[in-house]
Amino acid sequence: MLGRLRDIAGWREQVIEPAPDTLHGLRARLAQQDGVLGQALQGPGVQAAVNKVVVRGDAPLLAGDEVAFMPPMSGG
Amino acid sequence: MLGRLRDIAGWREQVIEPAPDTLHGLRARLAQQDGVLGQALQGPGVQAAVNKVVVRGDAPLLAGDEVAFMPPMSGG
Amino acid sequence: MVRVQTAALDPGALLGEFCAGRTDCGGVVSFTGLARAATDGAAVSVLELDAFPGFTEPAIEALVQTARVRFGVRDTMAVHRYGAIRPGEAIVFVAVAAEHRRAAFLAADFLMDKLKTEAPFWKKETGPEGERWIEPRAPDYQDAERWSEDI
Amino acid sequence: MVRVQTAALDPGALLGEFCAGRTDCGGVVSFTGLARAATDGAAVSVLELDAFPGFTEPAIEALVQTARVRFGVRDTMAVHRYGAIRPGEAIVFVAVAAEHRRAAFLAADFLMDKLKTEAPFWKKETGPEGERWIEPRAPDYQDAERWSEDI
Repeated sequence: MLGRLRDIAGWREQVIEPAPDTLHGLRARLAQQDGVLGQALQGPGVQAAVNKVVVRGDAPLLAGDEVAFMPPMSGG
Repeated sequence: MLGRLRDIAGWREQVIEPAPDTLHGLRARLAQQDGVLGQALQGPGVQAAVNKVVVRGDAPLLAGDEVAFMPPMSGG
Repeated sequence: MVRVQTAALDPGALLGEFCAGRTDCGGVVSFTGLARAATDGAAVSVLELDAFPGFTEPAIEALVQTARVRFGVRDTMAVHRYGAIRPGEAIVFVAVAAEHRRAAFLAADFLMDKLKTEAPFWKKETGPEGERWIEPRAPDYQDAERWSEDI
Repeated sequence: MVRVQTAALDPGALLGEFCAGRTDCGGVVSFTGLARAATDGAAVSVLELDAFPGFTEPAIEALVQTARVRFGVRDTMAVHRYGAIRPGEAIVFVAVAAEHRRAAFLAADFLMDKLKTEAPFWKKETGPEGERWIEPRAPDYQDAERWSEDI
Protein backbone atom coordinates (compact mmCIF):
# COMPACT_ATOMS: atom_id res chain seq x y z
CA MET A 1 0.00 0.00 0.00
CA LEU A 2 1.56 3.27 -1.11
CA GLY A 3 0.89 6.88 -0.26
CA ARG A 4 -2.50 7.66 1.20
CA LEU A 5 -3.60 4.03 0.79
CA ARG A 6 -1.06 3.10 3.44
CA ASP A 7 -2.63 5.60 5.83
CA ILE A 8 -6.13 4.31 5.04
CA ALA A 9 -5.12 0.66 5.45
CA GLY A 10 -3.02 1.30 8.52
CA TRP A 11 -0.34 -1.01 7.12
CA ARG A 12 2.21 -1.00 4.34
CA GLU A 13 2.82 -4.68 3.65
CA GLN A 14 0.93 -7.81 4.48
CA VAL A 15 1.27 -11.47 3.53
CA ILE A 16 -2.10 -12.76 2.36
CA GLU A 17 -2.54 -16.52 2.52
CA PRO A 18 -3.84 -18.44 0.80
CA ALA A 19 -3.11 -16.22 -2.22
CA PRO A 20 -6.19 -15.21 -4.19
CA ASP A 21 -6.21 -16.48 -7.79
CA THR A 22 -6.63 -13.05 -9.34
CA LEU A 23 -6.18 -9.36 -8.68
CA HIS A 24 -9.96 -8.98 -8.50
CA GLY A 25 -10.00 -11.74 -5.92
CA LEU A 26 -7.36 -9.91 -3.89
CA ARG A 27 -9.33 -6.66 -4.04
CA ALA A 28 -12.46 -8.53 -2.86
CA ARG A 29 -10.52 -10.13 0.00
CA LEU A 30 -9.14 -6.76 1.12
CA ALA A 31 -12.59 -5.15 0.86
CA GLN A 32 -14.00 -7.91 3.04
CA GLN A 33 -11.34 -7.25 5.71
CA ASP A 34 -11.70 -3.46 5.53
CA GLY A 35 -14.61 -1.82 3.69
CA VAL A 36 -13.04 1.66 3.72
CA LEU A 37 -9.84 0.33 2.17
CA GLY A 38 -11.86 -1.68 -0.37
CA GLN A 39 -13.59 1.50 -1.47
CA ALA A 40 -10.28 3.43 -1.60
CA LEU A 41 -8.79 0.77 -3.88
CA GLN A 42 -11.61 1.49 -6.37
CA GLY A 43 -10.87 5.23 -6.19
CA PRO A 44 -9.96 7.31 -9.25
CA GLY A 45 -6.41 6.87 -10.47
CA VAL A 46 -5.52 3.93 -8.23
CA GLN A 47 -3.19 1.58 -10.09
CA ALA A 48 -2.04 -1.92 -9.24
CA ALA A 49 1.40 -3.38 -9.95
CA VAL A 50 2.12 -7.09 -9.86
CA ASN A 51 5.80 -7.85 -9.24
CA LYS A 52 6.57 -4.15 -9.95
CA VAL A 53 4.79 -4.08 -13.31
CA VAL A 54 1.64 -1.99 -13.68
CA VAL A 55 -1.38 -4.11 -14.54
CA ARG A 56 -4.63 -2.77 -15.95
CA GLY A 57 -7.87 -4.61 -15.22
CA ASP A 58 -7.63 -8.10 -13.80
CA ALA A 59 -4.62 -10.43 -13.72
CA PRO A 60 -3.90 -13.94 -12.46
CA LEU A 61 -1.89 -14.22 -9.24
CA LEU A 62 0.45 -16.92 -8.04
CA ALA A 63 1.63 -17.63 -4.52
CA GLY A 64 4.59 -15.31 -3.79
CA ASP A 65 3.50 -12.56 -6.16
CA GLU A 66 3.94 -9.04 -4.85
CA VAL A 67 1.00 -6.71 -5.47
CA ALA A 68 1.26 -2.95 -4.93
CA PHE A 69 -1.65 -0.55 -4.90
CA MET A 70 -0.67 2.99 -5.87
CA PRO A 71 -2.82 6.11 -5.57
CA PRO A 72 -2.21 8.94 -8.07
CA MET A 73 1.48 9.83 -7.88
CA SER A 74 2.62 13.11 -6.35
CA GLY A 75 5.67 13.31 -8.57
CA GLY A 76 9.19 14.01 -7.30
CA MET B 1 46.26 46.63 -22.50
CA LEU B 2 43.79 43.79 -22.44
CA GLY B 3 43.40 40.64 -24.50
CA ARG B 4 45.12 40.61 -27.84
CA LEU B 5 46.27 44.21 -27.41
CA ARG B 6 48.52 43.02 -24.59
CA ASP B 7 50.11 40.49 -26.94
CA ILE B 8 50.55 43.14 -29.63
CA ALA B 9 52.02 45.69 -27.21
CA GLY B 10 54.17 43.15 -25.44
CA TRP B 11 53.18 44.70 -22.12
CA ARG B 12 50.13 44.92 -19.89
CA GLU B 13 50.68 48.06 -17.86
CA GLN B 14 52.93 51.03 -18.26
CA VAL B 15 53.28 54.36 -16.49
CA ILE B 16 53.35 57.12 -19.07
CA GLU B 17 54.91 60.39 -17.92
CA PRO B 18 54.28 63.16 -18.38
CA ALA B 19 50.59 62.25 -18.75
CA PRO B 20 49.06 63.32 -22.06
CA ASP B 21 46.22 65.87 -21.71
CA THR B 22 43.70 63.75 -23.57
CA LEU B 23 42.90 60.22 -24.64
CA HIS B 24 43.67 61.20 -28.23
CA GLY B 25 47.02 62.48 -27.04
CA LEU B 26 47.69 59.17 -25.31
CA ARG B 27 46.80 57.21 -28.45
CA ALA B 28 49.17 59.42 -30.47
CA ARG B 29 51.96 58.91 -27.93
CA LEU B 30 51.51 55.12 -28.01
CA ALA B 31 51.40 55.09 -31.83
CA GLN B 32 54.65 57.04 -31.89
CA GLN B 33 56.31 54.45 -29.65
CA ASP B 34 54.86 51.49 -31.54
CA GLY B 35 53.20 51.89 -34.92
CA VAL B 36 51.66 48.40 -34.93
CA LEU B 37 50.09 48.99 -31.52
CA GLY B 38 48.90 52.44 -32.64
CA GLN B 39 47.07 50.83 -35.55
CA ALA B 40 45.61 48.08 -33.33
CA LEU B 41 44.18 50.72 -30.97
CA GLN B 42 42.20 52.12 -33.92
CA GLY B 43 40.91 48.65 -34.78
CA PRO B 44 37.19 47.81 -34.92
CA GLY B 45 35.54 47.43 -31.55
CA VAL B 46 38.44 48.66 -29.47
CA GLN B 47 37.12 50.57 -26.44
CA ALA B 48 38.91 52.75 -23.94
CA ALA B 49 38.10 53.02 -20.23
CA VAL B 50 39.35 55.86 -18.04
CA ASN B 51 39.44 54.89 -14.37
CA LYS B 52 37.36 51.83 -15.21
CA VAL B 53 34.60 53.77 -16.98
CA VAL B 54 34.14 53.29 -20.72
CA VAL B 55 34.71 56.49 -22.65
CA ARG B 56 33.58 57.08 -26.22
CA GLY B 57 35.54 59.49 -28.40
CA ASP B 58 38.02 61.78 -26.70
CA ALA B 59 38.34 62.62 -23.00
CA PRO B 60 40.60 64.81 -20.85
CA LEU B 61 43.22 63.00 -18.77
CA LEU B 62 44.83 63.97 -15.47
CA ALA B 63 48.04 62.70 -13.94
CA GLY B 64 47.31 59.41 -12.18
CA ASP B 65 44.38 58.46 -14.40
CA GLU B 66 44.26 54.82 -15.39
CA VAL B 67 43.45 54.15 -19.04
CA ALA B 68 42.57 50.68 -20.32
CA PHE B 69 42.32 49.68 -23.98
CA MET B 70 39.97 46.76 -24.56
CA PRO B 71 39.56 44.77 -27.78
CA PRO B 72 36.15 43.18 -28.47
CA MET B 73 35.28 41.02 -25.48
CA SER B 74 35.29 37.24 -25.71
CA GLY B 75 32.59 36.89 -23.07
CA GLY B 76 32.83 34.56 -20.10
CA MET C 1 23.28 7.35 -12.62
CA VAL C 2 19.88 7.09 -10.93
CA ARG C 3 19.47 6.50 -7.23
CA VAL C 4 16.74 6.78 -4.60
CA GLN C 5 17.80 6.91 -0.98
CA THR C 6 16.54 7.74 2.47
CA ALA C 7 19.93 9.15 3.53
CA ALA C 8 20.46 12.92 3.41
CA LEU C 9 21.42 14.23 0.01
CA ASP C 10 24.50 16.46 -0.35
CA PRO C 11 24.12 18.54 -3.55
CA GLY C 12 27.65 19.96 -3.34
CA ALA C 13 29.29 16.55 -3.05
CA LEU C 14 27.15 15.21 -5.90
CA LEU C 15 27.99 18.12 -8.22
CA GLY C 16 31.69 17.85 -7.36
CA GLU C 17 31.66 14.15 -8.15
CA PHE C 18 29.69 14.71 -11.37
CA CYS C 19 32.02 17.44 -12.72
CA ALA C 20 35.29 15.72 -11.78
CA GLY C 21 37.56 14.86 -14.68
CA ARG C 22 35.24 15.98 -17.49
CA THR C 23 37.21 17.34 -20.41
CA ASP C 24 34.64 16.62 -23.14
CA CYS C 25 31.74 18.70 -21.80
CA GLY C 26 31.57 22.46 -21.78
CA GLY C 27 28.59 22.73 -19.50
CA VAL C 28 27.03 21.08 -16.48
CA VAL C 29 23.58 22.17 -15.32
CA SER C 30 22.28 21.03 -11.96
CA PHE C 31 18.97 21.34 -10.22
CA THR C 32 18.55 20.93 -6.49
CA GLY C 33 15.03 20.73 -5.07
CA LEU C 34 14.85 21.86 -1.45
CA ALA C 35 12.08 21.28 1.06
CA ARG C 36 10.46 24.61 1.88
CA ALA C 37 9.33 25.73 5.31
CA ALA C 38 5.99 26.80 3.82
CA THR C 39 3.95 26.06 0.71
CA ASP C 40 1.21 28.45 -0.39
CA GLY C 41 1.52 30.21 2.95
CA ALA C 42 1.02 27.08 5.07
CA ALA C 43 3.90 26.06 7.34
CA VAL C 44 5.41 22.64 6.73
CA SER C 45 7.37 20.98 9.51
CA VAL C 46 8.17 17.79 7.64
CA LEU C 47 7.69 16.46 4.13
CA GLU C 48 7.34 12.72 3.82
CA LEU C 49 7.98 11.00 0.51
CA ASP C 50 6.84 7.49 -0.04
CA ALA C 51 8.67 5.60 -2.80
CA PHE C 52 8.29 2.09 -4.18
CA PRO C 53 11.87 0.84 -4.37
CA GLY C 54 12.44 -1.37 -7.41
CA PHE C 55 9.63 0.42 -9.25
CA THR C 56 10.54 4.06 -8.69
CA GLU C 57 14.15 3.83 -9.95
CA PRO C 58 13.33 2.22 -13.34
CA ALA C 59 10.60 4.84 -13.88
CA ILE C 60 13.13 7.64 -13.24
CA GLU C 61 15.71 5.85 -15.40
CA ALA C 62 13.21 5.86 -18.28
CA LEU C 63 12.73 9.64 -17.92
CA VAL C 64 16.50 10.14 -17.81
CA GLN C 65 17.01 8.07 -20.96
CA THR C 66 14.33 10.07 -22.75
CA ALA C 67 16.07 13.30 -21.77
CA ARG C 68 19.47 11.97 -22.82
CA VAL C 69 18.30 10.92 -26.27
CA ARG C 70 16.04 13.89 -26.91
CA PHE C 71 18.70 16.51 -26.13
CA GLY C 72 21.83 14.56 -27.05
CA VAL C 73 23.55 15.12 -23.73
CA ARG C 74 26.62 13.20 -22.59
CA ASP C 75 25.77 12.25 -19.05
CA THR C 76 23.08 12.63 -16.41
CA MET C 77 22.71 12.05 -12.69
CA ALA C 78 19.45 11.88 -10.75
CA VAL C 79 19.36 11.23 -7.02
CA HIS C 80 16.05 11.38 -5.19
CA ARG C 81 15.55 11.20 -1.49
CA TYR C 82 12.52 9.65 0.19
CA GLY C 83 11.33 9.24 3.75
CA ALA C 84 11.03 12.17 6.16
CA ILE C 85 12.59 15.41 4.90
CA ARG C 86 12.92 18.60 6.96
CA PRO C 87 12.73 22.16 5.57
CA GLY C 88 16.01 23.21 3.95
CA GLU C 89 17.03 19.65 3.15
CA ALA C 90 17.46 18.52 -0.44
CA ILE C 91 14.74 16.33 -1.96
CA VAL C 92 16.18 15.84 -5.41
CA PHE C 93 19.42 16.49 -7.27
CA VAL C 94 19.68 16.32 -11.04
CA ALA C 95 22.78 17.09 -13.12
CA VAL C 96 23.30 17.04 -16.87
CA ALA C 97 26.59 17.35 -18.76
CA ALA C 98 26.67 18.33 -22.42
CA GLU C 99 29.13 19.57 -24.96
CA HIS C 100 27.28 22.88 -25.16
CA ARG C 101 25.23 24.52 -22.45
CA ARG C 102 21.94 24.86 -24.35
CA ALA C 103 21.38 21.10 -24.45
CA ALA C 104 22.31 20.81 -20.77
CA PHE C 105 19.79 23.48 -19.74
CA LEU C 106 17.01 21.97 -21.85
CA ALA C 107 17.62 18.43 -20.65
CA ALA C 108 17.72 19.43 -16.95
CA ASP C 109 14.59 21.55 -17.32
CA PHE C 110 12.77 18.74 -19.16
CA LEU C 111 13.87 16.12 -16.67
CA MET C 112 12.67 18.14 -13.68
CA ASP C 113 9.30 18.83 -15.29
CA LYS C 114 8.88 15.12 -15.96
CA LEU C 115 10.09 14.07 -12.50
CA LYS C 116 7.70 16.53 -10.86
CA THR C 117 4.67 15.02 -12.60
CA GLU C 118 5.57 11.43 -13.47
CA ALA C 119 8.00 10.07 -10.89
CA PRO C 120 6.43 7.41 -8.64
CA PHE C 121 6.50 9.20 -5.31
CA TRP C 122 3.71 10.03 -2.90
CA LYS C 123 4.12 13.11 -0.78
CA LYS C 124 2.65 14.10 2.53
CA GLU C 125 3.19 17.47 4.16
CA THR C 126 2.85 17.76 7.91
CA GLY C 127 2.34 21.17 9.49
CA PRO C 128 0.55 22.73 12.45
CA GLU C 129 -2.76 22.09 10.72
CA GLY C 130 -2.15 18.39 10.30
CA GLU C 131 -1.21 16.13 7.44
CA ARG C 132 -1.92 16.60 3.77
CA TRP C 133 -1.23 14.25 0.86
CA ILE C 134 -0.25 16.28 -2.17
CA GLU C 135 -0.42 15.93 -5.91
CA PRO C 136 1.40 17.87 -8.63
CA ARG C 137 0.39 21.54 -8.74
CA ALA C 138 -1.30 23.01 -11.82
CA PRO C 139 1.92 24.85 -12.80
CA ASP C 140 3.75 21.52 -12.69
CA TYR C 141 1.37 20.09 -15.27
CA GLN C 142 1.68 23.24 -17.38
CA ASP C 143 5.47 23.01 -17.22
CA ALA C 144 5.43 19.35 -18.25
CA GLU C 145 2.97 20.16 -21.05
CA ARG C 146 5.57 22.45 -22.66
CA TRP C 147 7.50 19.40 -23.86
CA SER C 148 4.61 17.63 -25.54
CA GLU C 149 5.39 19.27 -28.87
CA ASP C 150 8.80 19.41 -30.40
CA ILE C 151 10.50 22.69 -29.72
CA MET D 1 27.59 37.29 -4.72
CA VAL D 2 29.86 38.05 -7.66
CA ARG D 3 33.56 37.21 -7.66
CA VAL D 4 36.38 36.87 -10.16
CA GLN D 5 39.42 34.91 -9.12
CA THR D 6 42.55 33.25 -10.47
CA ALA D 7 42.31 30.44 -7.90
CA ALA D 8 40.78 27.13 -8.94
CA LEU D 9 37.02 27.05 -8.72
CA ASP D 10 35.27 24.24 -6.82
CA PRO D 11 31.69 23.90 -8.15
CA GLY D 12 30.69 21.37 -5.48
CA ALA D 13 31.85 23.54 -2.60
CA LEU D 14 30.14 26.60 -4.11
CA LEU D 15 26.83 24.78 -4.61
CA GLY D 16 26.99 23.35 -1.09
CA GLU D 17 27.58 26.81 0.34
CA PHE D 18 24.82 28.32 -1.80
CA CYS D 19 22.18 25.74 -0.82
CA ALA D 20 22.99 25.64 2.90
CA GLY D 21 20.19 26.74 5.19
CA ARG D 22 17.68 27.75 2.51
CA THR D 23 14.16 27.06 3.67
CA ASP D 24 12.42 29.68 1.50
CA CYS D 25 13.48 28.43 -1.94
CA GLY D 26 12.20 25.30 -3.60
CA GLY D 27 14.77 25.25 -6.36
CA VAL D 28 18.43 25.97 -6.99
CA VAL D 29 19.76 25.81 -10.54
CA SER D 30 23.49 25.88 -11.14
CA PHE D 31 25.62 26.08 -14.23
CA THR D 32 29.26 25.07 -14.31
CA GLY D 33 31.32 25.90 -17.38
CA LEU D 34 34.25 23.57 -17.87
CA ALA D 35 37.31 24.01 -20.08
CA ARG D 36 37.19 21.45 -22.86
CA ALA D 37 40.14 19.51 -24.22
CA ALA D 38 39.05 20.39 -27.76
CA THR D 39 36.89 23.02 -29.45
CA ASP D 40 35.57 22.43 -32.95
CA GLY D 41 37.92 19.46 -33.23
CA ALA D 42 41.06 21.43 -32.37
CA ALA D 43 42.92 20.34 -29.23
CA VAL D 44 43.30 22.94 -26.50
CA SER D 45 46.03 22.51 -23.91
CA VAL D 46 45.31 25.68 -21.97
CA LEU D 47 42.68 28.38 -22.00
CA GLU D 48 43.79 31.78 -20.83
CA LEU D 49 41.24 34.32 -19.69
CA ASP D 50 42.21 37.92 -19.32
CA ALA D 51 40.00 39.97 -16.98
CA PHE D 52 40.07 43.62 -15.97
CA PRO D 53 39.63 43.49 -12.20
CA GLY D 54 37.53 46.38 -10.91
CA PHE D 55 35.77 46.61 -14.26
CA THR D 56 34.81 42.99 -14.91
CA GLU D 57 33.04 42.41 -11.55
CA PRO D 58 30.67 45.42 -11.80
CA ALA D 59 29.78 44.42 -15.36
CA ILE D 60 28.88 40.91 -14.15
CA GLU D 61 27.04 42.37 -11.16
CA ALA D 62 24.89 44.41 -13.56
CA LEU D 63 23.96 41.26 -15.52
CA VAL D 64 23.16 39.45 -12.27
CA GLN D 65 20.92 42.29 -11.09
CA THR D 66 19.10 42.28 -14.41
CA ALA D 67 18.49 38.54 -14.09
CA ARG D 68 17.35 38.89 -10.48
CA VAL D 69 14.80 41.60 -11.26
CA ARG D 70 13.60 40.14 -14.54
CA PHE D 71 12.86 36.67 -13.15
CA GLY D 72 12.09 37.56 -9.54
CA VAL D 73 14.60 35.15 -8.05
CA ARG D 74 15.72 35.21 -4.43
CA ASP D 75 19.46 34.90 -4.69
CA THR D 76 22.27 34.46 -7.19
CA MET D 77 25.94 33.57 -7.15
CA ALA D 78 28.41 34.10 -9.99
CA VAL D 79 32.07 33.16 -9.67
CA HIS D 80 34.33 33.46 -12.69
CA ARG D 81 37.87 32.30 -12.93
CA TYR D 82 40.55 33.99 -15.01
CA GLY D 83 44.19 33.32 -15.79
CA ALA D 84 45.41 29.99 -17.14
CA ILE D 85 42.80 27.22 -17.07
CA ARG D 86 43.47 23.57 -17.98
CA PRO D 87 40.98 21.21 -19.65
CA GLY D 88 38.47 19.82 -17.15
CA GLU D 89 38.82 22.78 -14.80
CA ALA D 90 35.86 25.03 -14.09
CA ILE D 91 35.78 28.45 -15.74
CA VAL D 92 32.53 29.77 -14.36
CA PHE D 93 29.96 28.82 -11.74
CA VAL D 94 26.52 30.39 -11.57
CA ALA D 95 23.74 29.48 -9.14
CA VAL D 96 20.23 30.85 -8.79
CA ALA D 97 17.75 30.19 -5.97
CA ALA D 98 14.05 30.81 -6.44
CA GLU D 99 10.79 29.91 -4.79
CA HIS D 100 9.80 27.86 -7.83
CA ARG D 101 12.09 26.10 -10.26
CA ARG D 102 10.87 27.74 -13.48
CA ALA D 103 12.22 31.17 -12.48
CA ALA D 104 15.51 29.60 -11.37
CA PHE D 105 16.00 27.82 -14.71
CA LEU D 106 15.15 30.93 -16.72
CA ALA D 107 17.40 33.22 -14.69
CA ALA D 108 20.39 30.85 -14.85
CA ASP D 109 19.92 30.32 -18.59
CA PHE D 110 19.59 34.08 -19.20
CA LEU D 111 22.58 34.89 -17.04
CA MET D 112 24.83 32.40 -18.82
CA ASP D 113 23.78 33.67 -22.25
CA LYS D 114 24.57 37.21 -21.15
CA LEU D 115 27.86 36.27 -19.49
CA LYS D 116 28.94 34.39 -22.62
CA THR D 117 28.49 37.43 -24.84
CA GLU D 118 28.80 40.50 -22.60
CA ALA D 119 31.16 39.73 -19.72
CA PRO D 120 34.47 41.61 -19.99
CA PHE D 121 36.86 38.74 -20.52
CA TRP D 122 39.31 38.07 -23.31
CA LYS D 123 40.08 34.46 -24.10
CA LYS D 124 43.03 32.81 -25.72
CA GLU D 125 43.23 29.13 -26.53
CA THR D 126 46.61 27.48 -26.81
CA GLY D 127 46.96 24.15 -28.60
CA PRO D 128 49.46 22.28 -30.76
CA GLU D 129 48.75 24.71 -33.59
CA GLY D 130 49.55 27.77 -31.54
CA GLU D 131 47.57 30.51 -29.87
CA ARG D 132 44.19 31.83 -30.86
CA TRP D 133 42.22 34.74 -29.38
CA ILE D 134 38.55 33.90 -29.44
CA GLU D 135 35.27 35.76 -29.59
CA PRO D 136 31.75 34.59 -28.81
CA ARG D 137 30.54 31.91 -31.24
CA ALA D 138 27.54 32.53 -33.49
CA PRO D 139 25.34 30.23 -31.33
CA ASP D 140 26.26 32.34 -28.31
CA TYR D 141 24.90 35.43 -30.02
CA GLN D 142 21.78 33.53 -31.07
CA ASP D 143 21.28 32.31 -27.51
CA ALA D 144 21.63 35.83 -26.12
CA GLU D 145 19.27 37.15 -28.79
CA ARG D 146 16.48 34.94 -27.42
CA TRP D 147 16.06 37.30 -24.47
CA SER D 148 15.69 40.50 -26.47
CA GLU D 149 11.92 40.14 -26.52
CA ASP D 150 9.83 39.49 -23.48
CA ILE D 151 8.89 35.86 -23.14
